[in-house]
Amino acid sequence: MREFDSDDIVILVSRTLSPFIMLFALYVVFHGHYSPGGGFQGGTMLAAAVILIRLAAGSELAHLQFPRELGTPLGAAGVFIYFGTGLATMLGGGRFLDYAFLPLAGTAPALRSLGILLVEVGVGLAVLGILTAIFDDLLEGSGE
Amino acid sequence: MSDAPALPVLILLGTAILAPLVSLLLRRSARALAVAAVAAAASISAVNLVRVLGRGTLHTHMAGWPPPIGIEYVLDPLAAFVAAVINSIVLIVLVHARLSVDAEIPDRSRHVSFYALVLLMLCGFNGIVATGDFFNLYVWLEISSLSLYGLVAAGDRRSPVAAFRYLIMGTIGATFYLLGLGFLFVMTGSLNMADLAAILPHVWREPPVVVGLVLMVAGMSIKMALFPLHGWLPDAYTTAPSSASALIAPTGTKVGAYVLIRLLFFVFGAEFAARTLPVTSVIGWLAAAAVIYGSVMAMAQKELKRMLAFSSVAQVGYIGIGIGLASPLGLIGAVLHVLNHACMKALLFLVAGSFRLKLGHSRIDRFNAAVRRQMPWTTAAFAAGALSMVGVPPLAGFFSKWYLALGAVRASNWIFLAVILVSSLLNAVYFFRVLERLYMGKTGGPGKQEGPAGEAVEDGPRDGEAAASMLVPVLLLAAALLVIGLLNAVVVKQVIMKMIPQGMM
Amino acid sequence: MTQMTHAAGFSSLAPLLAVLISLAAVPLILASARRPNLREFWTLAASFLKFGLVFSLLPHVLAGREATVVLLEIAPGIRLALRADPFAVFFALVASGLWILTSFFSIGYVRGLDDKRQTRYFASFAVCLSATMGVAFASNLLTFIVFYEILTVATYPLVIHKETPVAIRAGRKYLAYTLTAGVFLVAATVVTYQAAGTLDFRAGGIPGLADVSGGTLRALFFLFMAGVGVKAAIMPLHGWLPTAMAAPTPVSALLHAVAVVKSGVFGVVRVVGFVFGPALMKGLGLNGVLAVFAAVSIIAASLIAFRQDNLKLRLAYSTVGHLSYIVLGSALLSTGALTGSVLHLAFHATLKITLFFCAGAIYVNLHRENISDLDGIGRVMPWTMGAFATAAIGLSGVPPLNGFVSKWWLGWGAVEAGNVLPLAVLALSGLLNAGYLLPIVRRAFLRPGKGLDGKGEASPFMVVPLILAAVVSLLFGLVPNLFFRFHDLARAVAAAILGGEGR
Amino acid sequence: MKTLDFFVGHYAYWFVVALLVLGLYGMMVKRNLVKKLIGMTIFQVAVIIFYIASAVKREATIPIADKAIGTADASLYINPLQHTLMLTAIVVGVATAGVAYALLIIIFRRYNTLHEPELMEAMKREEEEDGDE
Repeated sequence: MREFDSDDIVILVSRTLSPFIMLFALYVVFHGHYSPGGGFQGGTMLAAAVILIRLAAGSELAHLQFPRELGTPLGAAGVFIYFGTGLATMLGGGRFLDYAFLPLAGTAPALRSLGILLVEVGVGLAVLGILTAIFDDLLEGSGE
Repeated sequence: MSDAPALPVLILLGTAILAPLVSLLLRRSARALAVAAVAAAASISAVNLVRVLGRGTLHTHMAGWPPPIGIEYVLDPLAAFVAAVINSIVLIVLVHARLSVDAEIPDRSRHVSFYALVLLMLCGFNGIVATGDFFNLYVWLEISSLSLYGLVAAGDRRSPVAAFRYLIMGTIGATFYLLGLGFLFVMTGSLNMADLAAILPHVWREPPVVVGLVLMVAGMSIKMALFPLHGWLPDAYTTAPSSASALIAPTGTKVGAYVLIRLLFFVFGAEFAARTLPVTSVIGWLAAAAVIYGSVMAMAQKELKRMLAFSSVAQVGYIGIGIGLASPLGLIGAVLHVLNHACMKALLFLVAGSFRLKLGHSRIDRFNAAVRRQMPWTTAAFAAGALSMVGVPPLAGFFSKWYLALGAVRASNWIFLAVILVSSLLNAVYFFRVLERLYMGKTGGPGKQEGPAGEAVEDGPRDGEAAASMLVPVLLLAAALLVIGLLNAVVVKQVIMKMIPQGMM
Repeated sequence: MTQMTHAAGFSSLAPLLAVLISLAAVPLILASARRPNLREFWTLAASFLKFGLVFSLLPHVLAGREATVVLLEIAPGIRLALRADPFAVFFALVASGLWILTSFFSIGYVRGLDDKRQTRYFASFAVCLSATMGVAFASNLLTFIVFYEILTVATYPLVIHKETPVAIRAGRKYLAYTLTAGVFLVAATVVTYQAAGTLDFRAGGIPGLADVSGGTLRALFFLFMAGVGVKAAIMPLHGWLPTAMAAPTPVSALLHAVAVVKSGVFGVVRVVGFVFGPALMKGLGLNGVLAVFAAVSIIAASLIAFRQDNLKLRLAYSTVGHLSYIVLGSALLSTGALTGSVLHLAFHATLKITLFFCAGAIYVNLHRENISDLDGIGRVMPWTMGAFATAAIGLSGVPPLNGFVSKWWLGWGAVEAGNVLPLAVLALSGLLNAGYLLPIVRRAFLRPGKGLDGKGEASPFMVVPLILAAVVSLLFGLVPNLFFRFHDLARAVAAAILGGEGR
Repeated sequence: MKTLDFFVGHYAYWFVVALLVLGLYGMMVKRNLVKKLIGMTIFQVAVIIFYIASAVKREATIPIADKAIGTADASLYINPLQHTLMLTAIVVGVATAGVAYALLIIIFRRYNTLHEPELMEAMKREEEEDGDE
């Protein structure tokens, strides 16, 4: 990479900010199904938090927080949570993503709420993973 | 299975996601997974086709939401047919792909993503074909396009540039489509195809509807590489890995054609698309130009894959002419040509791939009789494909031209007739040029030199006939050409006749 | 693969088998590439079987029963169907019969030159014969096209057989002409189907065409002629034929004197008699146009033939002329003329194949192609040149050879049609024929030869067939109805065309 | 006056049109691939704005069930469908941009330029090398 002059203040600020951003991001994710927000937005915020550290502290440090190898698999895993939910409903005898048929205990409305929550979480993870991966890939090898 | 129409999509999507995860644990599993998934998808869509023909259109409502609120997946004969064709062709090509991919993508770690992309692309195609919702179609369109860009970029040194051009053009197309869809949505408040078909007759003289239709048609014309919007195609097909071009060429443009047919004849209706607002005739004339232009350009090419790419432009033109006729015969010709051209182009590109692997190049001026002596069966299959392209009965290629010609005469459009017939002569010129070299080229040096830059053709056997895994698919397709040709009446009567929409008669 | 309809008992399968038999021989021939004798055995077996099958159809057609095979439906409403009407059987008999002779001759020829690519040669030959049978038996235009195109493609390897630059150029020219013709034929067929709603050949013309506007019909007719006229080498569409003489002589002999070109004229007669029909032809005055083209071709070709020093080229141009005899006969549309043209289809074949065989024998034996080098060869190759002389006389239309019979009928037909001009054309071309063929004989026998010491006849494989061909020509000249009742068949065809079915 | 209303009243759409033209201009005319890409993004954004603009209603609030308003009268909420659609469209756009940038990076590594004429030049040179190799 371009040699990186890490500024203590910047690192300090971003280190303090990052967890709160993540917290708010999680809030957004988990509120997706009955108020503004959801997986995409929350995931983007999570990614923002991660990328903030990368910008502030440079890759070497940042990868201690979130190793770059994690990006793509996390994304795949996220999408798979989403997909798996849909599959589960099919196994439960319903249509794809027909949450009411989740093979779990509970009334249909509860199951719907749970199902969409699962999906939001999946989407959130996917967005986090993929955005970070894109950031890393674009950064990788620039310069050297 | 209530989800039957969506099932291939789901299977392919799931496998595409799983492939990277699984291959973290066991290496080399990607290809097996891909083949298995595509095989499953192909067999399901075959079953679906039979069911649709037997019991009529299949519907499934995503997540149990009924349309027009929910997204509906619909398999009518047209969709089922196209899906079956695409899936089975891709299956055949994937069988052939192994050696060729190993050779042309030396970096093994990239194979996983290659096969994942193939799955995503096919998933997107299936989605486009199966969905009953125009916005959903847009999403699938972009999914497939993105994976196409990736596949193209996996090719030789120049491929990323071609891929980037393709990306720019493709995005313009998709965005036009989206914009046009926006106009329709504003006017009708619905995105569901059946719903739109019901609402449009009341509003279809409104300017926004017309604008919307034109924009959507323009966008899809870019996707199906209709002359003069074909600019991205030749470079993309030429520089992509052989197996990628063998995957894209038979399927990609066809899907664009499918969307056009769906939009023009099933949603707007032939009456509107042909008489009220003569979109189809514009398409027809452009297509006629495409046929001539593509064939002429193909003559000028020195590189086999590039020649085939330009001939694809021409062949898309045939489908366009069929659409342009906006008559049952035209539709029959177009849809039958979707099948025929898929088989022919897959065959020819696969042969080009085998040549690249075996000889290290696919440059026409370097072919000679040594090639034929080295791999007689592959060459014979190529000859069969070439003859079919020229339109020698009883091979398949003749009959799509036959129906198109009938349609042109019935519409007493003599220029289309002339174009269709003359083009088969042009095909003859550039294909016999290759055949002549393959069968009588003076064997100067040995038939194999080292390949163009960016290709590692060293690994893999270099002499003798192509390996079974490459030979069998090729011969299979060659045989298919003859069978389809002889049994085309069955296809036409049992399948295509059933998909002619009301109001076209 | 197909569902047969057993309309007329076993015999209904005979046409199909006749088509398939030589096709079935192809893999065997390819398989036994290493063992020439076995390979040639397959060829001969196929040729004899084919001939037998066709011959078995003869009694049926003479009794007025037409064997038919309906294969699969190739396109909605159009079936891939074979029908053995008199004309078809007639043509099939000629082609398959002469294939036997040619096979023997070919063996002598290719071995005499110990050719490298004999396997491909025999294989393509077999395919060509299948296609020819298909053309003969085709019961509708689409079937006709299918086999016509197959014939086109299958002949290509034979034309470029020598793989010399000349041969390759000849191949290109051949493809350019014939593929274009195929395209025109397809166009014509499409239009016909739209206009008439059917493509089945019907003696006396397809009824549906009657109520189509004259302009369209004229255009349609010229499309058809452009389609079949190329193989029939009607001037100015004859250009490929002389060039195609680059092929080995047996190929020229069978394909460019019998199978290919004859399937062209066969197509002309089919179109004239079985698609348009006499009424339309006369009504639109198309037969006049056709007749003029034919007459011009006859004279012009004969004149050009004079200037050729290469023996095969001279024969080629003479072929162009004689093909136009047949076209002329079909254009005159009178009983006699049609009989004559159909007969000429067979008789010109026997005569011309004799001449080509002779040319081949001379080439293999003495490696001479130019007429100017043929001085005195009559002394070393008496049998060959004797046969040559016989055939030459026959082509000039001198009794008692069969050439006279067909020409007689043509002339008689011209008179019937109340038109004397064709008569003059025939007489003149007869003289011209004599003029460009007999000098060769004179050279061969009367001029002293050079460098012929120690040379003898060619191998019996070649001499016997050519003598046979000559003898057959003579016999047919004496008894036109011999063996095959050619004469009756021809009458039947003429009657069918002019008087609708039967009679 | 009326025409003025027409122009002012549809300001959002004129804005969209302007963006569309701008984006197309960027893609077609600019020689630098990155600029083409920027043009492409503008083009997509224009369409997104077009959808959103078509969702607006006078005196309507964001489409979240509000006790105070109740759900009886749909005209009190703006149409949420376009927003959800465009959410997807945005994601598609991001993905496309991601792929495009990845491609650009590869291109830059191979040819050390993103300026189209130079790129063509370099590729033509390669072509010739292949030709006489």
